[in-house]
Amino acid sequence: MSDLAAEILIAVGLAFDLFGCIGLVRLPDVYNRVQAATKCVTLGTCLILAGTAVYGITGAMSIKAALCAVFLLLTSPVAAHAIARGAYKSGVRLWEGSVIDRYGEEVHPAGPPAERIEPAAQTEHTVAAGREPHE
Amino acid sequence: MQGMSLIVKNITRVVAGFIILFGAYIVLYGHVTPGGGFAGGVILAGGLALVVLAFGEEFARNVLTHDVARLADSMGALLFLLVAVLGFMGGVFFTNFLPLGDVGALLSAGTIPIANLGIGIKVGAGLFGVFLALAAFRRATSGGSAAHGRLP
Amino acid sequence: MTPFLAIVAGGLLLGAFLCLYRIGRGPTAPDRTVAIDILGTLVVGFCCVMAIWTGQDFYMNIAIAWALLSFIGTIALAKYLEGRQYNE
Amino acid sequence: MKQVLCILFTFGLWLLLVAPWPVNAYWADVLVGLVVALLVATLLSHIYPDNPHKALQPRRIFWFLVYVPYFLFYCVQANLDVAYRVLHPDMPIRPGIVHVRTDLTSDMAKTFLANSITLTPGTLTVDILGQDLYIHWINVEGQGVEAHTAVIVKRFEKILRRVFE
Repeated sequence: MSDLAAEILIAVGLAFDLFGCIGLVRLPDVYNRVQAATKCVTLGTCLILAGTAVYGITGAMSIKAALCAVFLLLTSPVAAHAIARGAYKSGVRLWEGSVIDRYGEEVHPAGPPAERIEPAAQTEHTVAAGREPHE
Repeated sequence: MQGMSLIVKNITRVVAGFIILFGAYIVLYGHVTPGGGFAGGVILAGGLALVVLAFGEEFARNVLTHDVARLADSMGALLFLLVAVLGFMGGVFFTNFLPLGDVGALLSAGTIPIANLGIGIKVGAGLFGVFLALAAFRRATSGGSAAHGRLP
Repeated sequence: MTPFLAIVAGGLLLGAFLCLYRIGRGPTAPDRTVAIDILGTLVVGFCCVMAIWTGQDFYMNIAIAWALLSFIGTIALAKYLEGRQYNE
Repeated sequence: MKQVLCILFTFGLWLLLVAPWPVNAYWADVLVGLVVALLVATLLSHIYPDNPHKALQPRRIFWFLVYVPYFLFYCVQANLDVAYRVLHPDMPIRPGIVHVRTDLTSDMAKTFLANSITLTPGTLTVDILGQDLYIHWINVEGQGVEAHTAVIVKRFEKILRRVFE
């Protein structure tokens, strides 16, 4: 009985993981990819951990799985926020189909502080040049 | 080194204790579970590096400076050597001189936990020192105000 | 329970290959950072599969350690993106 | 007072890590745990949260337990939403960054509000400056700060204020 519940939880979690990874490949720009991937993969992995906890309900496995799930729920949105903020500050533009950009209008009216890098035109050379400290 | 945004700082407040505690757990239970001194030391250094990344200079200046990292590094090495030399008193380098205890308990396996502790302290302090040194080195090469290669 | 776990492991492997496609394709540094973060989270799921498969609970230690180090690495990369250097 | 509570919380985490207790927890595990908790809490004493005693008040614990299923409901809804948008062949997205305001004042409440926003349908916190949050929204609806605030922030604010302030 508990095996069946664990299998159902793990199967649903796997499905959400795969949706997140498909979103990571299909969506058009960094911010949309962060959204899809973070939401889906966080909940999917937490469901897999919950399935593990249900499966090993008697041992130390379930306690550690619960600790890991809490840790993922706490830190994964923080990582997404940090990446999105870093991407905006390093000059990645929004997708052309975006309808509004209040952050750019109100916080960075003169554009991001770093040099603007066109996503399509970026090559290995510009990546290497971007690492130099800008004065 | 400035800190990151409010969200990262606050979650670091909640999580940093758990990370360092988990590193200590891996070090101290290295003889019972997988892991050991090196892996636990890496986690310890990672936790300290996370705190410095999130809070910036205010933590590195107040609590953990280069000197503290250097001291802990030497202390770990000395602890490890002490275990080895005390075994040498019994005849052979690294001979066990403590009772073996029950299999699976924390107080077992003779001198292995103490050697693990030494390795953990050494690796953690060493890697954290490398992190601080790299940060200071970038400051020195990028022509910042503190160009003497050390964190203030 | 082995065939089910094999299917789950295969699905996670497929997701990991999609992440690797995004890491290789780019086109910007933040894209690669996101993909690395997601890859770390998928490995946590894989550790769960191994724990159930073998019945050993120490795999959960590895899962927690992997989640910790993945988070620290992502924060470091994000800070690098934000300031382009660690000590701004 | 704060120190003692921090040490106790860290020690509780240690007890969770060395589980299962009746089988392999001897006095040595507990003693080593106390020493490690003391060391960690001393090392990170000015990093730990400022008001740990708030976590022990029954009122806050009750509202937190109310908050968890409420949040999980929106989290699952968010995932179904993302799955729909990703699997739809036309990808019906209308992204943009909007500006919302919050009334919460304590830092921890704002942090958890931002995390909840990140895990709920179609929204991602890009930056937080004082009372202003900048949200990347995958499907922008409505116009103006007030309308956006009513959709994104209001559904969590009421409970989070009771938990954290």
